[in-house]
Amino acid sequence: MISLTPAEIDALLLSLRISGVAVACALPIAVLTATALALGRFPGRFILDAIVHLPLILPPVVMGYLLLIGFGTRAPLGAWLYETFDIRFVFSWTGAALASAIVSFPFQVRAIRLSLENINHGLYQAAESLGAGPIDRFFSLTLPLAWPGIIAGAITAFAASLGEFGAIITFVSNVPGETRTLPLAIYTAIQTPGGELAAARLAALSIGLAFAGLMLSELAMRRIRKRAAS
Amino acid sequence: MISLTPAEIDALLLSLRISGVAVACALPIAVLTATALALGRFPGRFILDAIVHLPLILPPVVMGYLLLIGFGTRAPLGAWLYETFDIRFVFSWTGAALASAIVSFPFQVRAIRLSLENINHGLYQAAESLGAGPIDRFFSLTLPLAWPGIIAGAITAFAASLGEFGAIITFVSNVPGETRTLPLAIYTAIQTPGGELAAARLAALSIGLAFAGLMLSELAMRRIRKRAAS
Amino acid sequence: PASAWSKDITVFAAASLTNAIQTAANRYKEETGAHIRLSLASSSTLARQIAAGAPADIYISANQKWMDWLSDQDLIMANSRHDILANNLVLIAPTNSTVAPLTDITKDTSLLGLIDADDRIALGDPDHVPAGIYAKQALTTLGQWENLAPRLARADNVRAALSLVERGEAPLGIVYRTDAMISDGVKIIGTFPENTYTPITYPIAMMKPQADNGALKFLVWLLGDDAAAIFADYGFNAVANKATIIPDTAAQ
Amino acid sequence: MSITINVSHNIGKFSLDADFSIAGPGITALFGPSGSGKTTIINIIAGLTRPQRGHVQLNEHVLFDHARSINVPVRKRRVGYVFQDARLFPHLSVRDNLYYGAKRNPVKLSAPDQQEIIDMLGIRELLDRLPSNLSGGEKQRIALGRALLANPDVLLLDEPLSALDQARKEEILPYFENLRDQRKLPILYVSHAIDEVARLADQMVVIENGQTLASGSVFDMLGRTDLAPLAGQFDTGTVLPARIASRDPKAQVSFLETAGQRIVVPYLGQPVNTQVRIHIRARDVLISRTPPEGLSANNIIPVTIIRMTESTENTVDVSLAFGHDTDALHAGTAPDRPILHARITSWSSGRLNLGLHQKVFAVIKSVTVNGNLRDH
Amino acid sequence: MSITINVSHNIGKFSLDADFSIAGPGITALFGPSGSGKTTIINIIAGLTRPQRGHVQLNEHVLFDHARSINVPVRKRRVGYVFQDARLFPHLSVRDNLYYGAKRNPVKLSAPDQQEIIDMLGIRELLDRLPSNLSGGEKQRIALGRALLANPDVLLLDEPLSALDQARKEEILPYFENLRDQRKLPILYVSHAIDEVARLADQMVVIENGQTLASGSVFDMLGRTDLAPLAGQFDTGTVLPARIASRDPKAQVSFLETAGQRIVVPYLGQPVNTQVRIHIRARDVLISRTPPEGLSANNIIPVTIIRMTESTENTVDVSLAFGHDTDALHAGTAPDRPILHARITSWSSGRLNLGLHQKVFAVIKSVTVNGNLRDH
Ligand SMILES: Nc1ncnc2c1ncn2[C@@H]1O[C@H](COP(=O)(O)OP(=O)(O)OP(=O)(O)O)[C@@H](O)[C@H]1O
Ligand SMILES: Nc1ncnc2c1ncn2[C@@H]1O[C@H](COP(=O)(O)OP(=O)(O)OP(=O)(O)O)[C@@H](O)[C@H]1O
Ligand SMILES: [Mg+2]
Ligand SMILES: [Mg+2]
Repeated sequence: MISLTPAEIDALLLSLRISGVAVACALPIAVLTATALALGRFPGRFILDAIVHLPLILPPVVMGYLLLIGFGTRAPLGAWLYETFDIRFVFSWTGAALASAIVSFPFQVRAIRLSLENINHGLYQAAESLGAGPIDRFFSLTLPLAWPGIIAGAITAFAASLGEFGAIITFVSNVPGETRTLPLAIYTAIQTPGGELAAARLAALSIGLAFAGLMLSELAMRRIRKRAAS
Repeated sequence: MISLTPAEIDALLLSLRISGVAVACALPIAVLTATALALGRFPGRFILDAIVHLPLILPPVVMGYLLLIGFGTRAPLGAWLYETFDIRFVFSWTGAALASAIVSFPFQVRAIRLSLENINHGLYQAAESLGAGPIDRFFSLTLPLAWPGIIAGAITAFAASLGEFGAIITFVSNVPGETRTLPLAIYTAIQTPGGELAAARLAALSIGLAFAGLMLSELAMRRIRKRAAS
Repeated sequence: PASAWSKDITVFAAASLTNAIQTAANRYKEETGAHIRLSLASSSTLARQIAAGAPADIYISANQKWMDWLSDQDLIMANSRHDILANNLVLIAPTNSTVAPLTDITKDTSLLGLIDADDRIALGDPDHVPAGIYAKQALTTLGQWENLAPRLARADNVRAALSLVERGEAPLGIVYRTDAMISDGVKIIGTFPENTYTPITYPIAMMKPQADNGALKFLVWLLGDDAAAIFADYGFNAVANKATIIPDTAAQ
Repeated sequence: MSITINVSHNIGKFSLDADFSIAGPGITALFGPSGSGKTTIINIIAGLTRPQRGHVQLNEHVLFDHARSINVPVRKRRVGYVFQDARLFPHLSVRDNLYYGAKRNPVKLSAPDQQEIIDMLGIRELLDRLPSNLSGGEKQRIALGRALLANPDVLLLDEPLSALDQARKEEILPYFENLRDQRKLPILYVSHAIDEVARLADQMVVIENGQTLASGSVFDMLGRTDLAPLAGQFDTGTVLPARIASRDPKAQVSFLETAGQRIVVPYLGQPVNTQVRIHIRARDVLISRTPPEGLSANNIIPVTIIRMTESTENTVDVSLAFGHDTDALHAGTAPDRPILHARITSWSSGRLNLGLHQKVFAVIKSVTVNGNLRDH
Repeated sequence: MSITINVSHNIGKFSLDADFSIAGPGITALFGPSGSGKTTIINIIAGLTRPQRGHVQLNEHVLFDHARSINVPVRKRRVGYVFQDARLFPHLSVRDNLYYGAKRNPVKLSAPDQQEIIDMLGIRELLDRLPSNLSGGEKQRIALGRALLANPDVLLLDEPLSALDQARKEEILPYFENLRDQRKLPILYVSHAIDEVARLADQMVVIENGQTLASGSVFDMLGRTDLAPLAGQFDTGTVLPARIASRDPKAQVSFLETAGQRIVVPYLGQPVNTQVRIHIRARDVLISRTPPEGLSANNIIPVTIIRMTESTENTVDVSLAFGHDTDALHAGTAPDRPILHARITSWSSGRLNLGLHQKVFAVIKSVTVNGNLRDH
């Protein structure tokens, strides 16, 4: 294999870090949101559903712009975060993770929700009759039974994060070593006449990374399904 | 409501057409692919799985570039299609639909696959013992039982198509009335200093469209789930 | 679809020309009735599309490199390439900025000194966005590149850089003068000396194979004074020595 | 136990109007044809179905009262519910399924008690399996074990033994009796097997088409020939309380006493004076004009024919009151006199020339003795 | 029907070695404790489980042969399989579930036949429901209807009546007999209810722990007291072929003849000389030293005690050969002589002083007659 340039390694590691953090942080929220959507009956349910889908519908560039408006250091929320916790999203990799998380959020929610809706209601009744309260049931039944969906959602989200471009470049710019992920690096290469080869190398790297991730997840999934086959 | 300009109406209708065609054409293929991945046991299964995920992982710009290379009129395949069938993808709305379909394909496959994997295998056995062959089972059991996933997949894909930007602008350019969908129109507006208002109007249009679609799908889903509640 | 395209004159123009080229096209339609089809995207995207067979009649690039790239592939009508516009590079700040306007930007002007420790200067990505490439030249000439490189916010395009400054995320930005002039959210606090970077010129050319004479007529019109006036409205400079050689085909 | 249930509930076209009240401890059988509403009633008691009107009370606890807006949450009702479909948790091993409820109940069974349940159900070897790898009957046993191990305050059993073989049932039924007698656990039991019901139940509720058809002591209910069509044609009979009068370990018999009559049964382990229950089926009773000699039947009881009903299929249902003192019977001074039921063919009745008020002998082929009776 | 099955198959720690062959038409009962491998065998015959070794043959069709790599696909086997769990299609109405197989079979039942099935199962009112809105027994009936309406070539029934009440069973059982007799449909029947088995089955296969313990005619099997622990303690007995000798419609009796012995039973509709089957349970047989007089039992048969076995629980199993001609019995010249079984208490045996070779009388309390017998 051709050895990687430091810039390529930078982009690779950065992509992994950003996607990993994005998925890890978004997952619990996605699980909760999906649970609310799948099992809950509350007034704002439809609005919540719509909001979750927003990042899908709006072009990533618009999402990036909206993030800038919401989380920029001059925006009230962003300013507050910056002053109080010294958290700054703009121009930093955490911002890229935030953008990735938001853009890939709908995939996670969809997949998890689909799994949740497939759980046989009778099992909840059984658990309830055995003394399990709502939170107990959530951890002892809902979560483990929704594993296939949670994993599927996490994979899709991870893959989508790896490929996320528009929202990142708009929100946090294209700073080498800080926010220049693989897609941004590929984009940069493609924008340059004669940059095709560099772009192809980076694309191959992306693909390899994704294959490895898929392979891992496939194995995990298979083990889970073997357990739960019914 | 503020009345829409002709250009906005153009972009809206175009977006609807492109997303609709993209989802409608990709759906059958997605169902087949998901079936193969969920139920089949064949050697190339993992490779197929990986290929399906590619459009997610690669930045849309790269996808668009690859499409350009593959389907451009100077490319062998594109030239052949053009000369033989007078089909031209590049720079036409059909190309935009192709790009949307490919980019949103993974979402459809994931959702459908998740539903398929939840179907109780015992039902297939029952159907088989009652004389149903594989194709018969596919239409009488698999498809109807996977409806929730198929609808979820179609919605997600439709939403993602509505928001697709990078692949479309790279593959088919940004031609008003032909390939300038809502996201491209938003992009064009944003390129103009002071175009924020126009961009916001267009974004609001996108959101309204998506809400309407979500609402419809939610209703459809609810009816299906009521039937299949078990 | 192919037939629908052939009726019109198709112009692929760099996204930074969006407003100006649209106004020009409208005016031309009023005058001649000819319909202009515009496609606006980044110069690189457009160039690659043309190379892939896009049915463009005219291409206006924001820099020379991509025009050269097409020219190398023999996709440009001989003699049809001209510089149509020129632009300048300026230093901007948000309208409410307290940074005092600079009369001159020289080697002694410390741009770094104008921003806080963790602030960045927004510009187009010097790796590929033309405005960024020019900015890099200017900063290098001024001996400030080394210091500033790690402190840049590299935007996807000039407009994105502009909006970073408009929103105050970046206290300073380097953009084209045209962009700075049209935006209400920023003010120009300095202009980079013209000798610090290659003159910014937008080349225009006819693409091969040429569909009909209409496109050529439009190209000639764009090079004319009427068009120049429109471009001037949007802050573009006229090119000093605009070539006047009209390709042979135009005469026919 | 006392259960009072008075509820109305409509699902689709089906409307349930359950109204019965059971006093006294023990096992209550819910009996009725398929689709009559048994599972719905159990669900209402468990709290899984919230009835549209009425109230439900278990002992002193009001579980549900529509008027007073009381609805105790399911998990606070501490019911051990064995569902008609097993409802095992597919992702948990058999062991984790079994202990799911036990873990959540602060009042746990002792370890030996837990092991006893596992052994009784014969599921020790299945502990590490997943539910998907079990046979139908195995699933049912795990479901039963899961409910028992949770140490509930009331057991709701919806056909808990339907998929099990007779041998296994013989091991489980005494356990239910034991729970009732030792742990005083109230049990509601849905079953289609009148054998099981007769053996286990103290009280019986008969449901048909969502309506309570009859409810009361199993002693009365099993003698009611009008319920026979529901129970299956050969299975009415008499259930009588009896007392162990004496025992002969060498001859391997026990002598019981009921209503002044001696009954011989195979040897019972319990001490003298223990109260037991005997079940004499109509099909196990023969009628003889004279006291027969040299017959293997151990119990021959002088009785008087007090009712003869032609039933379908050329058979006659004969009701036989204990004793030959017809005067007392006629005077109505012996209202509590036990009554046996016999079902014989019309031909046989004609051949023996049987008639009302005749003094005959009931020949009892076999008597089933069902464990201890508690005080009542 | 002839079924030959000789297969080995391992799932997890369970290993099945089924090896039996059933000749002659009719109903075959698969009998065995929970987890013994009954469902696995049915699955192998249906083709849903592919055994690791061996072969399966149904009539002249080889369904599976490991050595010859034959494996007829499930849907070509045309089995009507009633699964232990109903497996209704959740997205289809009851009607669509019922007709799922019928639609796919070119050889359809006539419309009246279809309607008869629906009425017999009492599911007409459920046709527009979805399976999720059915009670447990209703689901089971739909599953049964679905298999029957498909007009299969063989019926595989895995506890098809376990969730149904006695009355409903009484309506369905004659239908199975009818299928066997009129349509000559081979039926494999898993059940834990020995009553059902004795009534329906012609052949019986007993499985335990994956091994074929015994197989053969139900006439022989039900008399085998060694299998009693499996069947439940009170349910062994004798099944005998008999002929209707004469009928008395006025007295509402029929007289049967079996092995030269007259048996009185309630009136039967069938004409004289029809072959029927009678089932005499051990628990329904009394032994008398002298021919009793004035007893309501209609059948008193002279028999000779040929075996006495102490069984558990203070009871004695007594085998009784028809007739008092002990010499013929001893000389072995009467090998086909029918044998009755009686189960009496040890105390009673001692009281009557019963012993081997004694000539006594069997008092038969009741005889169950089971429909037509086909030629065999
Ligand atoms: N997937 C599996 N993995 C391991 N063991 C299994 C699996 N499936 C079934 N078994 C075991 O195989 C044996 C036979 O199962 P089978 O379902 O044939 O029993 P059965 O006779 O039908 O019992 P029941 O009357 O309870 O339905 C059981 O002991 C069961 O535990
Ligand atoms: N969701 C529903 N919609 C309409 N009818 C229903 C629904 N659920 C149950 N029923 C009807 O309610 C009646 C009572 O059902 P239930 O389950 O209580 O019967 P069951 O007595 O337990 O019968 P089984 O012995 O067959 O289990 C049945 O007639 C059934 O068809
Ligand atoms: Mg029920
Ligand atoms: Mg089974």
